[in-house]
Amino acid sequence: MEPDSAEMHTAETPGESLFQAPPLAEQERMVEALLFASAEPLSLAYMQERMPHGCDAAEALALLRKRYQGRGVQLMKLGDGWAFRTAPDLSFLMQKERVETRKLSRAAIETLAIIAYHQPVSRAEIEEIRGVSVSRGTVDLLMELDWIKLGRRRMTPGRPVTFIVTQNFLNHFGLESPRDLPGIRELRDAGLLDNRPPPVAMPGVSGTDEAGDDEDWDDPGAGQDEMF
Amino acid sequence: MEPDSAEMHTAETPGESLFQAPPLAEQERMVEALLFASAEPLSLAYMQERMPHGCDAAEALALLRKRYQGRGVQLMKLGDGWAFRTAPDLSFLMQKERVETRKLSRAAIETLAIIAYHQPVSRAEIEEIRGVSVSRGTVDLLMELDWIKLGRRRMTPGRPVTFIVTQNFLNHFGLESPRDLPGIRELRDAGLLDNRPPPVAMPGVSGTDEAGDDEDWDDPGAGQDEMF
Amino acid sequence: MDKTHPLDSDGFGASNEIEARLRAEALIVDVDGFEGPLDLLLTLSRTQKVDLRKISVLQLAEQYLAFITRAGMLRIELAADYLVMAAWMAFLKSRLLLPPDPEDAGPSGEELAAHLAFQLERLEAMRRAAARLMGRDRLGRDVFARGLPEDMRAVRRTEYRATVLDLMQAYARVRTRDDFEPLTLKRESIFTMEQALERMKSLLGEAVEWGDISRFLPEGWTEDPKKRRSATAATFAASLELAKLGQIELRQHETFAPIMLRRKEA
Repeated sequence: MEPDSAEMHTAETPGESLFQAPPLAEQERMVEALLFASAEPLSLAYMQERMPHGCDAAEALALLRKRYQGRGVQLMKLGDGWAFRTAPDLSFLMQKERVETRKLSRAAIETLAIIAYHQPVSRAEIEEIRGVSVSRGTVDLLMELDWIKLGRRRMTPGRPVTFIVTQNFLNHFGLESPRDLPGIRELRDAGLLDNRPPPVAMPGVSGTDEAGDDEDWDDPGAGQDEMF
Repeated sequence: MEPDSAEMHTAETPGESLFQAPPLAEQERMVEALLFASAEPLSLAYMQERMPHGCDAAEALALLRKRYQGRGVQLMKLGDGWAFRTAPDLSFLMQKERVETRKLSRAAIETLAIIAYHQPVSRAEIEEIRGVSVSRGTVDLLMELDWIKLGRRRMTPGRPVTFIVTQNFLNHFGLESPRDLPGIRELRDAGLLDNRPPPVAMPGVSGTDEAGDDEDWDDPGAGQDEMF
Repeated sequence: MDKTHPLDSDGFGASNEIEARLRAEALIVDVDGFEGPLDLLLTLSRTQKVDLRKISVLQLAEQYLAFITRAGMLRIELAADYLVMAAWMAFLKSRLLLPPDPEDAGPSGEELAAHLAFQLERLEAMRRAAARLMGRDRLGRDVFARGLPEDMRAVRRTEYRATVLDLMQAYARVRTRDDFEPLTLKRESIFTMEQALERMKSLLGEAVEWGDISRFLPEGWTEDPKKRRSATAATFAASLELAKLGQIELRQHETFAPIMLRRKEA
């Protein structure tokens, strides 16, 4: 025992038995140390068991809890146990934010583009356009970035969900509406579309198909449902 | 910020800039939270850096230290850092937290003490004091425990390496600095920490051995294998 | 050092007191427990029961030499360290006993003795310091750190960079991908054998009587000659496969006659 506490002991319980429980202030110190050092929340029963005979862990805990009210750490009940935790308003001190900028994966940007151009669009439709399946992770990421969200279900068999872009998407890309996205023809005119002529002898993938597509794509806002 | 602190803020610094440092009571809470959150000692500079602009970590820490006097946990200066530790008089409660440490050999304990009290000290000097050669295992073990590390080479012929104790050593033994080692002052006053060379070639491991060893130690590129 | 070597008590002078003899035996039995000659000297010096500063180095030298002699008699192999120290102690003893040689410029016997006393005192001081150090309130034994540290979370926020341009280029890439894909086959008019096999298996139940294989062609594949050709080939290949599995029988009356099939009875 350190001198202080021994003094307190004598002062508060003069002439009493050696097996007298320590004064409450001392018990409070014990609960404090126990909770501090433990790697997991402690139940009242556990603390009671650890403490010398005659202690009242609940009372000591109540005192301690009061003492830490409004402090930088707080005594919190976690499940059956008690533990010290940083005050929630100070959690910013525990965080060191590191911002990493990363380029969206090709799958993600393509999926996003398809949703933007064709919304509302179902997953099956996205897959048909991209020619590959859309991974769950890609959709999750775009959702998490708050760039896409669920639209209305399609009134077709199976009632598939559809995706649409969000307001946040428009903010991020500086668009007022998805209709502002240029169509294929405009992209081509702007030189954004690789206009290489297809290699020789490629029957089936002729210009006529493309022309047909262009008509739809010129107005991304309108009648996209009918595109599929 | 929680309501309390926001109020305090307005109360204490009326009409002042938004970038005003938080009130000292708030700063004390921050230091408290930071120190509670960490098992390792934190330097003032580290805390200062974490805290909002304009804070004075040292002042806040002084307040906090006072607050925890006589509590079940205490604020201790350990080397360059500060940390909360349970009060030593309550160690009896903490049986479960006790980590079983490997029992150190007499050679290891003595070597550690010699390094602590005589640092920086070369291997030859340790051997001169103990009158026996220092085994490589002993040095390895103390290094592994992160209690000793290499200091600067001696600027004497052969440029022997020296050993010093680490921050972790101070941390483990609850020391603020090597100057606070128990009894170091009396030892120094009694001349027992002097480096008193033997009058002539005394037997044992002193003198002659050193020259031999130093040749190995002279090569900074040589692996530690050769060093011991 | 050989601990198991039987101790020959006759090796000790019979005049020795029993207590001293036991002590000496303990020293020898324990000789490999010593941390070198200095440690042994320190232990021997304690038998003088005086302050180390007032120790009689001459007496100590004699004690040490006696110890080494006894160890030799017991044929205990002493490490070279101990023997070197013995030689030196003999030298020290002679220096302390003989009057100083005026020709000799080396340190006097007193100086050597003083240094030895200093070494012993220093070693003992370091032992005491080590004990005090180890007796401090130690982390993890007497004092404890926070058991549930809240780690400084390095919150890694990933910001994804994408511009409208990226978006448009991605879209353009998707929409024009087909243009440049030379090896995609148009598969609308191809009926695969797998498809035919599946279809036939589902229809086998009805093929109890012999029937023309063309009955198994899928609907909508009989008009367009291209489609019909593919469907016929696939269906034929599939029926060969089924015949091989023993599930159907095939027959053809003559070359180019219709191929008939029926389910094989189990």
